[in-house]
Amino acid sequence: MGNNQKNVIELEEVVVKFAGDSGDGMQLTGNQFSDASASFGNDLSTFPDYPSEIRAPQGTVAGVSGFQVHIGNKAVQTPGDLADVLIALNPAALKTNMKWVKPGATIIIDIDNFDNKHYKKAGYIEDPLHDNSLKGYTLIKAPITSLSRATVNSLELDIDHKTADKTRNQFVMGLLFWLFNRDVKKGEEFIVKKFAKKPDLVTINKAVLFAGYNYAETVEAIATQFNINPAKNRKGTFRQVTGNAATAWGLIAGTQKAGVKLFLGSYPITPATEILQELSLHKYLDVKTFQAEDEIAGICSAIGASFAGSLGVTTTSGPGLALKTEAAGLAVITELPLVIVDVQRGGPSTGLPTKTEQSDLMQAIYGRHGESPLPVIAASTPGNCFKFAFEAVRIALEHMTPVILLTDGYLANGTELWEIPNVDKLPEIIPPLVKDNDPDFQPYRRDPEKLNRFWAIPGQEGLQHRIGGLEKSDIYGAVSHDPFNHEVMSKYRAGKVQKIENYIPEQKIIGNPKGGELLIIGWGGTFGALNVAVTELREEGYDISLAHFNYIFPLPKNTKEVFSKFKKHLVCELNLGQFVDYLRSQHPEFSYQQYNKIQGLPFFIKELKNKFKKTLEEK
Amino acid sequence: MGNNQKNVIELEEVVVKFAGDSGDGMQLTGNQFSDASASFGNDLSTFPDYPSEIRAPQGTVAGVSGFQVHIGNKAVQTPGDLADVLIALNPAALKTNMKWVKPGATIIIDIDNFDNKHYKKAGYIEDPLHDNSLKGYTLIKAPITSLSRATVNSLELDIDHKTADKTRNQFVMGLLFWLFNRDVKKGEEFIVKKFAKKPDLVTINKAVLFAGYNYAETVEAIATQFNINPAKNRKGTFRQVTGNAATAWGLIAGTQKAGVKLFLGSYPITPATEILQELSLHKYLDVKTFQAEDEIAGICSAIGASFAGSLGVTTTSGPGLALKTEAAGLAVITELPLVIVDVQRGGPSTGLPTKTEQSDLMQAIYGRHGESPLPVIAASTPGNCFKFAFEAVRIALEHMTPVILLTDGYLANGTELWEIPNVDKLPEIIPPLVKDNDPDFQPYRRDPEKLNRFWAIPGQEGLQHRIGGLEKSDIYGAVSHDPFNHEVMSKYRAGKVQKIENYIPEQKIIGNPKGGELLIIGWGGTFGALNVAVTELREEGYDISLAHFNYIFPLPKNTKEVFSKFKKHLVCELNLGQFVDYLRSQHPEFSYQQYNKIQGLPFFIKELKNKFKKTLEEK
Amino acid sequence: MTQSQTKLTRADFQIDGQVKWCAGCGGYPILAAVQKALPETGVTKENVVFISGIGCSSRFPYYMKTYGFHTLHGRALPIASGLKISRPDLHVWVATGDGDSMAIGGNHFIHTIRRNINLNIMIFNNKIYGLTKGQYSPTTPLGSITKTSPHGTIENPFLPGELTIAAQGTFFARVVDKEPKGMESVFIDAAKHDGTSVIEILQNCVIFNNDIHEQIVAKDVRDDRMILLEHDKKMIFGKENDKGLILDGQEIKAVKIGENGITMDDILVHDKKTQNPNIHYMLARMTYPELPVAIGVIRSVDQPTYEAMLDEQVEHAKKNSKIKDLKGLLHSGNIFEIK
Amino acid sequence: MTQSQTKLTRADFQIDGQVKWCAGCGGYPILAAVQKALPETGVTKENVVFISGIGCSSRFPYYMKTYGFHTLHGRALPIASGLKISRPDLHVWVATGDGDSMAIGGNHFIHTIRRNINLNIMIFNNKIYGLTKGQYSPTTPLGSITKTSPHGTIENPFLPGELTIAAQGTFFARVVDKEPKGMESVFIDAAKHDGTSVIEILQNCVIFNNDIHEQIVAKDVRDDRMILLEHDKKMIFGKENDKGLILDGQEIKAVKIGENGITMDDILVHDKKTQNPNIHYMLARMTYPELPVAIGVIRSVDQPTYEAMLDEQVEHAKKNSKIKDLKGLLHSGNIFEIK
Ligand SMILES: Cc1ncc(C[n+]2csc(CCOP(=O)(O)OP(=O)(O)O)c2C)c(N)n1
Ligand SMILES: Cc1ncc(C[n+]2csc(CCOP(=O)(O)OP(=O)(O)O)c2C)c(N)n1
Ligand code: SF4
Ligand code: SF4
Ligand SMILES: [Mg+2]
Ligand SMILES: [Mg+2]
Repeated sequence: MGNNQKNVIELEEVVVKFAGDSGDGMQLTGNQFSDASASFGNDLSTFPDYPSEIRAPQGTVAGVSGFQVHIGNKAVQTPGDLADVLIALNPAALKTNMKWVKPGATIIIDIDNFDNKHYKKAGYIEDPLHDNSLKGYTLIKAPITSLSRATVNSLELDIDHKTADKTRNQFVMGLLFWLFNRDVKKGEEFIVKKFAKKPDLVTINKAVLFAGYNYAETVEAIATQFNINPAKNRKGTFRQVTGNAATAWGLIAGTQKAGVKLFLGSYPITPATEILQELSLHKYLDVKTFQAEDEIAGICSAIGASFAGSLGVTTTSGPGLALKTEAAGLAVITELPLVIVDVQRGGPSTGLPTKTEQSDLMQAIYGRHGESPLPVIAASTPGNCFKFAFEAVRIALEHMTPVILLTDGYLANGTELWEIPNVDKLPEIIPPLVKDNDPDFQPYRRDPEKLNRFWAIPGQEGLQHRIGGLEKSDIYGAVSHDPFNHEVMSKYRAGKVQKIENYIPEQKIIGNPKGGELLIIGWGGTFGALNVAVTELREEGYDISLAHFNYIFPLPKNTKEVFSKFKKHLVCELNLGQFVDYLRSQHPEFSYQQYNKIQGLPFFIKELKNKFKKTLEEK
Repeated sequence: MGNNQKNVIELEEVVVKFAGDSGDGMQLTGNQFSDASASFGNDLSTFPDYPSEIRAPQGTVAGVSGFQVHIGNKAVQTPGDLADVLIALNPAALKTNMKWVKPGATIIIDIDNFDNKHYKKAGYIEDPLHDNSLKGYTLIKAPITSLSRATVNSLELDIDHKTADKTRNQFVMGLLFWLFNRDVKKGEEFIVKKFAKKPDLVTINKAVLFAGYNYAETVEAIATQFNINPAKNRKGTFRQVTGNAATAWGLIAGTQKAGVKLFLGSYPITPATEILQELSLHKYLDVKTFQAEDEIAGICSAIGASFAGSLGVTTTSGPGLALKTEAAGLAVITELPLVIVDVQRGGPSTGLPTKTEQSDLMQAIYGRHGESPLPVIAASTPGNCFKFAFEAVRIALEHMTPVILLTDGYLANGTELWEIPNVDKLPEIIPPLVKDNDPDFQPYRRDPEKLNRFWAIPGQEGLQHRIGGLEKSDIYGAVSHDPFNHEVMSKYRAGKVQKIENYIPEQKIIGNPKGGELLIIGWGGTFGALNVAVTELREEGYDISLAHFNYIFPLPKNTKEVFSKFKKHLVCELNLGQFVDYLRSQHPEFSYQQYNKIQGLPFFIKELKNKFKKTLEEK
Repeated sequence: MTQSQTKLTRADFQIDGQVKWCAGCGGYPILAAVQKALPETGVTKENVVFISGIGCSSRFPYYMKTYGFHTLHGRALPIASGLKISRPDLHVWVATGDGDSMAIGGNHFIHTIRRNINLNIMIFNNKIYGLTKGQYSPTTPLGSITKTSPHGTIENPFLPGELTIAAQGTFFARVVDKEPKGMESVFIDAAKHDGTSVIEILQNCVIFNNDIHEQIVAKDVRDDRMILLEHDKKMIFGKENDKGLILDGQEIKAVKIGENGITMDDILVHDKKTQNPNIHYMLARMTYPELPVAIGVIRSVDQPTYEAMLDEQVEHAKKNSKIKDLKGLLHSGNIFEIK
Repeated sequence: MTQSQTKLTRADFQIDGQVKWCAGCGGYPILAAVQKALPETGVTKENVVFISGIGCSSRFPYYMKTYGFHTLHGRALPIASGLKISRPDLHVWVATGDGDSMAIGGNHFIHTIRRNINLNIMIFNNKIYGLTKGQYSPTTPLGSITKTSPHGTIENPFLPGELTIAAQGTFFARVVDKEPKGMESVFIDAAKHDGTSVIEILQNCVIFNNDIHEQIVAKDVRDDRMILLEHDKKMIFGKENDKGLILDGQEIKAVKIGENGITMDDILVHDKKTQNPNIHYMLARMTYPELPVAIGVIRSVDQPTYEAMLDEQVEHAKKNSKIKDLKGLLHSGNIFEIK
């Protein structure tokens, strides 16, 4: 097998999109495909795309759920703009996704579902297979449902209809294994592992996998196979990871390195829930999770835990962050360590809850009453959510402050092939603890460098003290209404956060560190797309560089210096211009241009490149 | 009486500070004094100053409560920097207030309370009457308590001790009547009115009033009387009004002019509570107030009322605003009228709850998740809280949007002598209502000019529709996850708010409208102090003008033009620089200097003038 | 309240578009029952408003051809309260989930109830967070394994009826999504009740908590594990109608009629109208297997509503206030004419 | 838990600075009683933490020489919960007001209780918002004139005990600020109870709601209008100890012993330990003038705490997890070695 191919084309990369009903298990199929690709040595990036209804009526456009996988033999940094291969299990899936495929793409449909009834449900007026709309595409009409069923039935195992139909994924998988010229054994292994405890399921799924593979090999329709070689220059131990899992693990890593326990107080909300779910699995690592009655109780329980000497963490998305702002202010004035993770989604209000956006930035920086400064950082790839969750823990503990870590739906649910870090080599984190009975301890005495106060923990002898939301006197921490003390304390709080700039890396330039014509400025989850677009344009000879920010407030110390090396500055964000407004207020000396997209979707590389070229051309 | 004065000095203005225990009724005495002043035709401004404890232990510094009154024969715009006359009922009151009196001020103390016991309670180490610290002041040691008691006792009316002691205020009042060379009849009238139903109280208070008056006239200590003539150039019908009362009345006026009912959903919080209290008194004007279980229920009930065709209003202070931000976002996406009043106080967190500050600005502008634009306006004097509450109602209803109105503790509790507006001459407000069964009605069809949607109200026939927090399709208002629709709707929401700039007045310049050297920029409650400082400096010949903002977001259309007329721009605020950062992001072409104070106190005119002069001198 | 002239039908309340719950979701029969019950309550279409929070259940207003408002997670009740207080003429229904009403919305739940605002609150109790895909809710049974409790929950669940009654509720009923007739009749009773009506609907979530109520509502066991309460009738149950409830000291007990000397006379009569909540509290708390679960209207007592008392105060103020208008208000107190 | 070696005294818990409540505030005797009770609970100073929300009552932690945290209005309980769950070794007390715990904090109140987290919650029930100067609270009697209800309140007040029990509370007691001995002994009982202890303190606010409890607690009437419940003892009251409580059908009734054939044998015995909440619910709800108000420990039953169950799960996971450390976690699942 795998050797008798007719016509194999070598590809650097390919984007495959799986689409079907919400209940069809598209995410699972996509994951299986990407895991298989990883095991063949490809680099990859994935992104799911699902509606806000759980399972809107079958066959309707509202119910279509998708999963996009981008694999390649060079570094893959985004799930890809448009698909080379689309698997559409029904007409609604086809209809929804035709605008997201490349011209000439290969489209595999389950022909069993392409009948009048399904067309109508999907809202088609004409039969898309006969109205010329698919002209120019390579269409593969596979009888996926019927062949899967027939295969299962032939085994005479007394399998019910529903279970039989679930094997369709394996048919698709078999087909793809052939299409990508891969050893189908890997597919077999996956099945054996997944259904380890259910031998019947192993049997039927294996059979259907082979049925798919053989169908592809046999049928005339598929003339070409693709071959994507293993990624070069990437050595090490890798795994797929979503941003949410990486965030959870980064939090664990940070607290372990600090020698404090991790306490998560949270309330479920899309797309942040998986962090809570993930952490609830790791009690054996001394992680405690508390599913609170609401977001306010979530953050408050975390503050209580921090007061008691754990690191309190709370995870949420925009609407939840809104609810947490009052309590965040309490953490600011009491100067307790706390990590707030905001996985941004489409707003305002409930907005587009399953879509991605970067529109909580202003709320993160400014969304508290009074003068309430706190540091804000942002992760930029699914994998580096680990690194920045770790950073959030470090900053919170070493500087005694609440920290907001921004990720987004795109990072949270997307995956990349991530090199597993060496836990032993992660830096130590040193919280400013106090010794029992320290005669010099005062609740608001400060470290002269960082300006943080020290952390005396209930249970410690001789350090009893009281903190709270009323303004406190410098050093001694008594309730104080003194006007000048308030000014002193307000400035300490601001200064403490500003001084974090001395403890974070300088801003890097991707491209020409000496400067040049155009600097692209981005932050957070758009890194993959911006980086690819800039890199490709540089390869094409354009004078363009990228400064992509992970440290938002305070900004890296050299930000002004970096900006001043370039003539033009284009700030790209998935919102209506929040970072650019913030930059204007912080570094008003540059005249920023802006490029914004607010469609609940990530940037596409193509649209970025177009915009960048235009910006370069403009006088 | 009142004619046999020894030595009368004519004054343009005078600042009197009343200080005593929280339970001593200083606010009442102050109010009585200022009402009397008003009835003599003086202009005035007042400001209370009280601790966050209700009645901290008697005689302690923590328990001192104060009330400052500034009266004059020219326009009085602030309660005054420092006092000309201090009435200190005990040593703690003296101790707390000595830093707020002018050199050479007249200090009236209740000598009965100046003994060792009281000194100790107040934390004095040495007797302040004998340690030379009062040198240079005119000290009047009046036996206020003992003479008041004696006066009451002499009436043989069987009055208890507590009640007798309460008459001390009238003793002080009598003393002041004499000191300010006023007809004591006015004081009598006040007493008769106030205790109308309690003849005994009339008798004793009157007696003590005269006792105070006569004491002043008789005793050698007081050598000089002051005379402040009625204010010139002010004709009309006036009353004292606090910012909170003016806000409440402005809300009533606005809804009446719009023909909609007023619904207030609120939760008590200092210093906003009085708006709820005031509105709860006016049910006869069809005002409904709902004291909710928390701030969130407060704003949500208001949103429900707005959906149902009333104008929903919610009132709060910083911590409450933080809690309301999620719901404010719902009002943004559903495009319902709503007024949110934020009476700012010292932050962060519980902060300095009874003190004033301007530090909720960023939260008001940016403190919501997603792209959630809403207009923000600010009142600038106690009296014009009426005007801007009215404006908030107008903008909310005519533009179908939530509006944040910012006031602050200084405006809320301070008073000015306010010219009562002619209700009939207030402008009409015209909400975009829909006719029953209008066949063209669609929930998200928009007015082409203002971009607002229309307001169809439950109960109206043939207009049934559903709104909600999920993104909706343009015009039709169906739930929509369409990427391009989201962009369109996001831009409509932003555009609608931006377009309000066409429906607000242009920014005015106080001083030289042609421009000049230095433009002072302020916003909200600092108007009085900035205006006086700028006006005085202009009179002294300095090239300085003031642009004081009431419309914050959007800014008046001519803002840039106004700024560009001046060489230097100094932004003055009671925070660490929020408006200035906002201006930098909106009009980055100017290089703003900033002057900030964050002490829970208003600006003093003296410190402003110093700063302004320095700024003018700098190169 | 405006009453409809021509009799409405179910179709008057059905939307043209799609209902987007999962196939088999308990939401569908509930929706149908509401659409059938509404015409029986004598309302006009334009005077009915549906308010909801966030959750699968809270999509409800989108599926009703009336005025509707899909609000914020947990906040349906204060929004509905503001609406009803400002417009007592409207008929206001609230659709909410167990999470929406009792997790994030728990405070509004008890406060709305104690105010006795005339709202009809339908709690879709599927004992799980549906929309966020399967985390435990405040009604999830102790020990349940869910996405956020991989080792089992460690929280005692709320009983909605218990909370309702302790928050001084005037109306509480429990119904089952599988029983259209039962739902319709209770919805009509709730609509007629002048005060806060809380209806707990045992709803199935096929995707994340399938068959959670089956232990009680399954066809073959339901007669023995549920008891249908009817006002003024004996509280009897069982396939053979041979079991009943008696009061034994401080406790309700289920007994077999004819056994141990128990006769029909010993069986309690259901009185939903008694002001004293003690027995309603006990009935609402009955859980299987100790006792059958009570279905139907458990409590329905008359008490003045918040909005009626407020309107009375408004009318009273209008009649008695010395100040009559805004001008009068602005000129009240100390006024200074300066000439 | 760490136990103190040398016996502590009241002075160990007194601060050096000023207590800043109004003269005559009910807060003072409560503070004294807590400071006297603590040494009896065998704690060490450094293991005691006081948490509060915002309100006059919530200034409490500033007045105790222990660890303390004055938090946000309404949020004392979730903060205390996080603290206790993460550190079960600490002794955590919560000081809260009727507004703090039952207005803005109502949801946290019922959720904390159902989780049975071992906190000792003192509710200073002065039936008013003190700190904001006199607005009605959720416990203010219907019809009361306050700063925000100039025409009288139109809301049914909560009874803290009723809510506690309906939220599946394991401990509820009621005490009076005027009775130091009663407070001390109940505080000690609460400290010993392993689970959420709710103590309602009838507290006087001299400034904004003076004498609100006098109708019940005034010296001359108290014996007839309050009943002190003691475990395993007959529920009798009255100046002459001649009245008692009986159960009459679904209702508790107050009777005179010796009249109408009632003898001591008919009088109920108080059993605070019975799991069945029915009788505790009724006792907690007793209000004057129908019945005497119950004082003392009404309910105190054993049930596992949230933090104990969680710690068990943690221990179990540590023993049984195949993955043992972070490295193992990162390498679990599908790993690809690329060479
Ligand atoms: C402020 C906020 N927090 C959290 C969420 C996420 N969320 C949406 S629905 C829901 C729970 C739904 O459970 P339930 O109310 O029982 O409704 P069901 O879906 O089961 O009908 C949650 C946690 C949200 N939308 N908003
Ligand atoms: C978020 C927020 N809302 C409102 C307030 C204002 N506030 C402070 S204490 C209080 C009520 C106090 O009443 P209660 O809890 O009964 O305490 P008491 O003062 O009577 O002891 C209110 C409304 C606040 N501080 N924070
Ligand atoms: S997830 Fe459950 S509750 Fe939600 S629509 Fe599907 S079946 Fe219904
Ligand atoms: S206002 Fe009332 S509760 Fe507050 S300290 Fe004074 S007496 Fe105590
Ligand atoms: Mg649910
Ligand atoms: Mg209170």
